[in-house]
Amino acid sequence: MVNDTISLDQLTGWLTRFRDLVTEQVSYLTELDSAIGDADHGSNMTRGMGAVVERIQASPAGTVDELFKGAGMTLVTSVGGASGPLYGTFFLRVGTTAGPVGTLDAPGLAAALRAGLDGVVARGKAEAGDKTMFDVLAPALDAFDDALLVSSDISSAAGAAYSAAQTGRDATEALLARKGRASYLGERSIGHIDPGAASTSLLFQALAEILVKE
Amino acid sequence: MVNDTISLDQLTGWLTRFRDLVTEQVSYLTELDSAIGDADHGSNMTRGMGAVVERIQASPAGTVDELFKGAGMTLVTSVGGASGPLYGTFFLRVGTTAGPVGTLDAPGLAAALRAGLDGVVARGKAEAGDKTMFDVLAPALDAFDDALLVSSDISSAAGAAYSAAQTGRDATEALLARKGRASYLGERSIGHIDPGAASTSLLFQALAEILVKE
Amino acid sequence: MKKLINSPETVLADSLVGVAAAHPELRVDHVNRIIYRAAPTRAGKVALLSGGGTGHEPLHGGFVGVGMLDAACAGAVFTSPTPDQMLEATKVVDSGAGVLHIVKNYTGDVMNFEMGAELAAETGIVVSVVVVNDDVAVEDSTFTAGRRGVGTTVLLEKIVGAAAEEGRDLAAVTAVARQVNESGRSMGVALSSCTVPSAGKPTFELPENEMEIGVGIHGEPGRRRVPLAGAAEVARQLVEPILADLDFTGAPTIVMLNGLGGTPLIELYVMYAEVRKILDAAGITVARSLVGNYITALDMAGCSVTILKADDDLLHLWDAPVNTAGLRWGI
Amino acid sequence: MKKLINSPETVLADSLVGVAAAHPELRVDHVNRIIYRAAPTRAGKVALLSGGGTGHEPLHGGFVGVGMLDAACAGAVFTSPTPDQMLEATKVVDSGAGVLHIVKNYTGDVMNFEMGAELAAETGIVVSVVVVNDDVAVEDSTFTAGRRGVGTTVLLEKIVGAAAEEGRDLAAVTAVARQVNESGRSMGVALSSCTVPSAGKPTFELPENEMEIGVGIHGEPGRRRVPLAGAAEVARQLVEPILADLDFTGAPTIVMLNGLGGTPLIELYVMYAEVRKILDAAGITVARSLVGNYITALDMAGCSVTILKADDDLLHLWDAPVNTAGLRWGI
Ligand SMILES: Nc1ncnc2c1ncn2[C@@H]1O[C@H](COP(=O)(O)OP(=O)(O)O)[C@@H](O)[C@H]1O
Ligand SMILES: Nc1ncnc2c1ncn2[C@@H]1O[C@H](COP(=O)(O)OP(=O)(O)O)[C@@H](O)[C@H]1O
Ligand SMILES: [Mg+2]
Ligand SMILES: [Mg+2]
Ligand SMILES: [Mg+2]
Ligand SMILES: [Mg+2]
Repeated sequence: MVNDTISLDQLTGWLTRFRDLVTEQVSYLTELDSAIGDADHGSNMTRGMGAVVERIQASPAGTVDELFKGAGMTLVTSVGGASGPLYGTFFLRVGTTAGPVGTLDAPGLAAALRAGLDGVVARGKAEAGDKTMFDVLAPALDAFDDALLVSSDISSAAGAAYSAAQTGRDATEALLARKGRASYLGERSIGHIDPGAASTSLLFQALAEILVKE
Repeated sequence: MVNDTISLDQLTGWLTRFRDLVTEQVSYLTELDSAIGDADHGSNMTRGMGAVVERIQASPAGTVDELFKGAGMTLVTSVGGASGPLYGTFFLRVGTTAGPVGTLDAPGLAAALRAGLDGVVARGKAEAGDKTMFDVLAPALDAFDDALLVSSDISSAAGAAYSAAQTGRDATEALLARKGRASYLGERSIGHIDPGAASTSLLFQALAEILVKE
Repeated sequence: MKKLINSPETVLADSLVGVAAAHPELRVDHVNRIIYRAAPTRAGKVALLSGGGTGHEPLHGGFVGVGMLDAACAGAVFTSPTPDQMLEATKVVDSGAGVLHIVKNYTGDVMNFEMGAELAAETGIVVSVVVVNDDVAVEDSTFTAGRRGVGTTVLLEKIVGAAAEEGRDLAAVTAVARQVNESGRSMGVALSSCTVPSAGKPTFELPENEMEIGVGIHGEPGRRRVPLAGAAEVARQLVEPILADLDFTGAPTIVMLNGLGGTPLIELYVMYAEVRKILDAAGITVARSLVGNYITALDMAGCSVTILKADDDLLHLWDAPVNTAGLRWGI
Repeated sequence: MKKLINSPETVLADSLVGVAAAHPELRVDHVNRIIYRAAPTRAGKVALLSGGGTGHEPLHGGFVGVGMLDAACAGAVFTSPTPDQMLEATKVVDSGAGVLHIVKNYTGDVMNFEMGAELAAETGIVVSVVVVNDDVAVEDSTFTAGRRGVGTTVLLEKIVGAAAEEGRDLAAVTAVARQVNESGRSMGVALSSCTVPSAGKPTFELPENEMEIGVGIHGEPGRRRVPLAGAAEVARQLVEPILADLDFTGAPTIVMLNGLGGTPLIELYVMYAEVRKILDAAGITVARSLVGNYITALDMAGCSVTILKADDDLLHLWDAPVNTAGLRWGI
């Protein structure tokens, strides 16, 4: 069966699953951040996504834009650090672009995610190879778009995105950081996976998983 | 051969040998003080006796009282803590009682040492069983005096004193401290040898050794 | 992890309760996690707002008070506060004369303050910003995140606080802030990492015979790991890159020897003695000194040196009365 | 051992060089290891002298200055200074109005100050002595060394310093000192020992899940080793023995939450919050608070609580101006 749309419920499930994954991987994310940052990425993401899901549960969103704008605002106001504004802006833009709808079709989702990426770039000025979450987000969305050229099945596009995300995440290991905290380490940033890249990979894992599940 | 006198040279050798012993045992003394005190007895004694021997070498004493008063003053002004005034007063009284002589006979040495002990008590108010250097000094001098009742040989009296000193030192292990820093530990002071008792035992070891050597 | 806390999650909230209890001259907004002076901003006085992740105490909350900051926003440990905090604080402290945001140059702090300032601007408040980037351990480049903001932040908050207290306007106050930032340089060393409460263990392990040179204030590794050395040699490794970066001769300087949280004062004075020997030899005039824990990294053992090239005006502002929990004189 | 020092033997001398360089308002006698105010004692003012082993910074040298001590004698790490130092300092600070010796109750300190006072008395200077013994962790008995002198020493030096500054005579100043000592109680906890430089390793090892309750300020083990607990429970274990020892109700109190050297300020504020909750519940009025590192044990992690039962006079003296490296306000 081809899933060529994604529902508000599924999108809500995506965020919930992302919360679960960052919570499960809290120590892993923090260990990555210990090596080249300040040892808080796991707790930042867990705190932020915890607040997002709490908010959703307390007052479920009626439309896709409401869902993601709420998530974005919650991240912006509960995380702080670099990841708060970046993930926050990502979801805010996703919401704005998606609009007040109940369901997204494949191109609609792709456009929303792409707007999210643009927001991250506008905020953080990261470029490819800077060793940031950009290095997962960009190739994952490219893979998502490419998959949609072949088939409108969101589930397999999400699978392709997740696969590209993992590759992108692992590729950050060899990079010298030019943005964020890891850049202070210079050459010593090489040899470690970027924590934000790892959490962004979890974001695509969550999307792939909730679509497969159903 | 019976040694019934002790010369200024021998007494100088005593102090020098004591300096050597506390220096060799600096870690041991500090470890004892780590268990029930503040981890400085080794460095206190080494600093103090180092200064005493330096002073002696720079300007050798002409008489016994000069030797010990000089040693006592040096300890008082270079050690601080509890051991500075106590060892300092000990040697000051030894010197005053010995007087401006070049040699001490056995009773003369016994009387000088006894005066030293009295000085320690006057300064520190320690009683038998308080778990202090008193618990070595007092039994060692008693053994010294007892030995002299049998023979005027200072060397064997010093051997008896050293033997009593070791017994006294080891006996402090079972005591509950009532004076000095170890008393703050209450029951927890039990089971550890008192550092001052250990250094005082070295004092008698030094005396026994320099008399045997010759 | 051994800490005097109730739980990693409540460290910030609990410590703010302590701050409120200890300092009646401050007012703590526990919901928004903002520390204010108890008295509102005097009409016409430019307000100074700073903030940052928790774990650098006394920075910034300890520098709120007459002669320094008007408010400080507190984030989670090592995590910038959020834009809504900056918006709220900016609204509260503005007396109409505008608000200067003092931001340490970290991606997170810069972005969050930026968003906060955008929101504040929408309400009509005039906000001016200074981004402190004084850490010579980090190479400066427009293609990277640039230099970290470290020790100079302390001196800047004091000096600029005095300028605002004197009644200088927002442009003038901002100019002083820029001058201080451009004239201050810092470099740090760590003998140990720190333990972030939520991480539960030290951010990195450092063997007995090694130290990290070029660390910031987040318990992170530094630029390089080198053999542990004596105070004189450590001082050399800190001061030389500072002097290589800016010419400090021919002007009075303010020198801060700052502890990173786990190093006792006696070692800071030992280090200060060595720093002064190097500065004396280099012909640098030290007009004012500050030795102590002012901008810390939780329980990290180590220190940093900050040297600020001053002038008569900056010295005059430095000497002006200040009454905060962390710095106080003349009042 | 990881310390920012040149060598264990030179820590004290090197740190005094740093103190002299950082504080032009002080005068350091490097030969006798005494820190003085730069200005001589005002004629007719009772002089205050204290001192003790190094490793408790800012105590005592950091409390020399207007409104507190006239001089402080520094001993080796954790080792009382020597009588000749006390004699020299006593002679220098006496303006004819007499000198109060402030001695913490440790056998070494008491004996060395006693000998110093004897020598000073021989030169005709009137010396009065207060021995601080405020540590409730230690049972009080005339058959033992008695209670240790800990946190109350800080409050005493401030309050009595103000009394002397006001021109009260030696008897009155001594009476205030006695009153403060009798009204102050302290209790400490350690999460780690410290490393005495000459020993080169921690005085004792404490497992991750244990703490020592009832420690003093010399890195020594405490009265008992207990499981590590949260801040609220630690506060209870510190405050309860203090309240059991003296009735603090019905009077304004001054409360100090003191760090032992290796614990960052944020934890001290967390602890202070918990202490205040207990005091509030017990109906005890806190009039003044002090949170920070004031009487330390090198790099020991932990803290102590001191509560002083005050009255109008003591509060007035507490609030009086003070200008020292470690405590400063109103001037
Ligand atoms: N300028 C930037 N653009 C995109 N991502 C960034 C940028 N700076 C940092 N990041 C991402 O943020 C992550 C760190 O997030 P986090 O640890 O939560 O914040 P902080 O660095 O403030 O402690 C990095 O691993 C990186 O992926
Ligand atoms: N009142 C006293 N009388 C006799 N000896 C004492 C007394 N108090 C302490 N001592 C001795 O001093 C020793 C400690 O010396 P030291 O460690 O150098 O000084 P401190 O205790 O000041 O650190 C103790 O082990 C004990 O033998
Ligand atoms: Mg981080
Ligand atoms: Mg000792
Ligand atoms: Mg962070
Ligand atoms: Mg000692």
